[in-house]
Amino acid sequence: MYFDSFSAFIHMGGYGVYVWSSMFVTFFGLGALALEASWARRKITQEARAQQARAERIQRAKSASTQQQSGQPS
Amino acid sequence: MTSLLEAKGIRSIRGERTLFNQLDLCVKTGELWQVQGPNGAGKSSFLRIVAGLLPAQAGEVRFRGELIQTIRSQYHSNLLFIGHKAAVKPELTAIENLEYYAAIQGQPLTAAPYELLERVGLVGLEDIPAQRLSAGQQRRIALARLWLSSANLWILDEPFTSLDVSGIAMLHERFSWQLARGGSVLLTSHQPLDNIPVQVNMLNLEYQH
Amino acid sequence: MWRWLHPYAKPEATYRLNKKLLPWFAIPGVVILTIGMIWGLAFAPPDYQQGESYRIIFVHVPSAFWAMGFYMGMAIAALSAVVWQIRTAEWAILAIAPVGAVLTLISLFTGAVWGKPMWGTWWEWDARLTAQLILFFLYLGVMALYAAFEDERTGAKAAGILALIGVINIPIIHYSVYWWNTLHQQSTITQAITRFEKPSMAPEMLWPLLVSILGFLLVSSALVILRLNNEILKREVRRPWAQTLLLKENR
Amino acid sequence: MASELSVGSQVRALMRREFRVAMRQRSDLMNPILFLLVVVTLFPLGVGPEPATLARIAPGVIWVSALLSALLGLERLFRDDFSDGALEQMLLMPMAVEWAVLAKIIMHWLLTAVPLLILAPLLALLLNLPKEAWGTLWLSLLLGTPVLSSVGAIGVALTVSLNKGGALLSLLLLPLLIPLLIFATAAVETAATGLSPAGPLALMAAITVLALVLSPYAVHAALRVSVN
Repeated sequence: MYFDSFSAFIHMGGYGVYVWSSMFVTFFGLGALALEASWARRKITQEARAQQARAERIQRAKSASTQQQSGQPS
Repeated sequence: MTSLLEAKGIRSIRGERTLFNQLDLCVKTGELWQVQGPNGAGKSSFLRIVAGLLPAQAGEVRFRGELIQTIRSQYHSNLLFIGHKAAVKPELTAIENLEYYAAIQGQPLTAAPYELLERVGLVGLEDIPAQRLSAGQQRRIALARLWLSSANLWILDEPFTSLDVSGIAMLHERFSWQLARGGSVLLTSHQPLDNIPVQVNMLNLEYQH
Repeated sequence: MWRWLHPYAKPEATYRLNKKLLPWFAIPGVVILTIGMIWGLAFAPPDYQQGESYRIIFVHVPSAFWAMGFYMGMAIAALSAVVWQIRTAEWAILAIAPVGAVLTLISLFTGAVWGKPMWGTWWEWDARLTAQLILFFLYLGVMALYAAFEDERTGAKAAGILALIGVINIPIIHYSVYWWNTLHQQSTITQAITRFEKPSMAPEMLWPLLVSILGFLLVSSALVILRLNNEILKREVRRPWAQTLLLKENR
Repeated sequence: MASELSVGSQVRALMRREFRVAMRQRSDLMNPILFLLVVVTLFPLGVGPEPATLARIAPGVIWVSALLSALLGLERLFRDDFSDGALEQMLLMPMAVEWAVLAKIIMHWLLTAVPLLILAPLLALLLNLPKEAWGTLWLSLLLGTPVLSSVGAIGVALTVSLNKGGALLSLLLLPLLIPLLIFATAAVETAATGLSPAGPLALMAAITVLALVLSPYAVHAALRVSVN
């Protein structure tokens, strides 16, 4: 450990603001990329669900229309 | 039967050519009128004049006996106009498009939108952006407005374009509903309206050279 | 080599491979990056000229280095996409571009922040920073071009061609920007960094820097893999394998 | 009989749709802003990076670039609506068309000017604008961008039915926007010298109010001509 105390570590010889804001932006950027990826992943899952729901609706409509036809012959 | 819409002595000139002159039309409640004529006869222009989108060079259009220019707001809240451009936003889904039209027609989409879209044959396509649908399917989104509308007068420019047989039958059925409740329909169409269960009044436009 | 790679041109196989690879990048990446940061920030000695402010180097240099490196990676993917028509490579372009752009942004911000105590202004038109800013625009161009196409495959191909043109252009841009800069003034941050890049750099500073560079590579690669898998799933969402895989996931 | 519809609910529905459509074409919104950033970057490369030179030209460069980038994004105000028929429907809404136009202008302003206002400090930084002038630059953009949206709407409404917008639109609009440029740069420059920019800013505010009040009528008239 180069620094004598924790406060000296935070202070960075007067350059604390610069060093720590750089660190913050760096990890904020990388973190945002990771978050965005997981958010996109959730969107894709939603899309898959929507797809499944669509297929179900089509199925239901089809069975309803065939029932109607068999219910009213001629 | 009272007169709902009355056009008198309408003249339209596009460029150098007179499309029609001294054209009269009287639509009563419970009537369906078809404007017929060859390409370029001015069917669309006539509908747009009647709807108040286009000024006529001469003549006047009255709605319930009043000039449409003087009662514009009232007229337009009693009118449903669907032009040959479908006014369906390609970026939005069928449901989102309907939500918008329901809101501006004063009928919040309370009736299940899925049911409505099923009725117009868009099952399974409700939440897909309209740009990924076919021309006929986009047309059906626009025509779904007929199921949201409480307007007395429907003006439809070529409503059957790019519709298949089932779509046409669906429209016919809706027209009879509108007439039965005392509304009126004014439309253009190239083809004669076969198999329609209501009486069709014809207005023929000639091509003027 | 291409014969061996070929099965991985199949989306599902690529997805599974990526999934297996991901922890091998992500876990060591986070560990190594943490080590590099702690080493650099807390244990490395201060610089005799710049004091503690030089510690920004431990994020600035890795991000700037890999901003360029990932552009090269994107160009290689673009070349494979354009020449060999490998679909996975098309998606790789789209997976790499945002990661590269963020790395460029990080290097721009940290460069500006580093410049502040040196020059008293937040932004100086320094050759290195200016070139980096242009690199950022190149990344944005690739992403914007892709987004402009309705058809994803055409968009990916167009973006790939643009990336290739960009990679040819980068040396020219660099040369011209450095030349422009020497016409007008001496670039301080460039001097500051080249001073560190000389082999004479003290090993107590060099080692944590190298560790940070490795950490950045691993973490950024993990992010690229994550994005690549998203791109694959996005395209394959209609296929049964992707459907079953996605529907198994809990809400 | 259709139920009576309040202006508020129609405006809300329209703005909601505008926002949704814009969110589906986010790149259309981002590109003009990025264009602005690139153009501003070109100036130091062209005239040299001396801080004093840059500070001298900064107000003009930022404002001219903002004008040009605003022109790029203007067409989306009515172009798509015209081609898909939504414009006709807008003219057939029961409320006065001016309200619909105003709603569209406000939405366009929110979607284009807000990113610009966020980016403005960065541009000031890049061009080394003196700190004293930052607030004035921001204020001038805040006051000036509604004029861009509303006067721009008139230009777009006039040219929307022609299939050659672009250059023609710029030709129509740039002369109309010159007063704005003059007052805005004057305000920023006086602020940079440490004097009060209240005079030019007040003039800008007057122009903004005038543009917002009058443009809906002009746009309505122009749209009537265009849907013919």
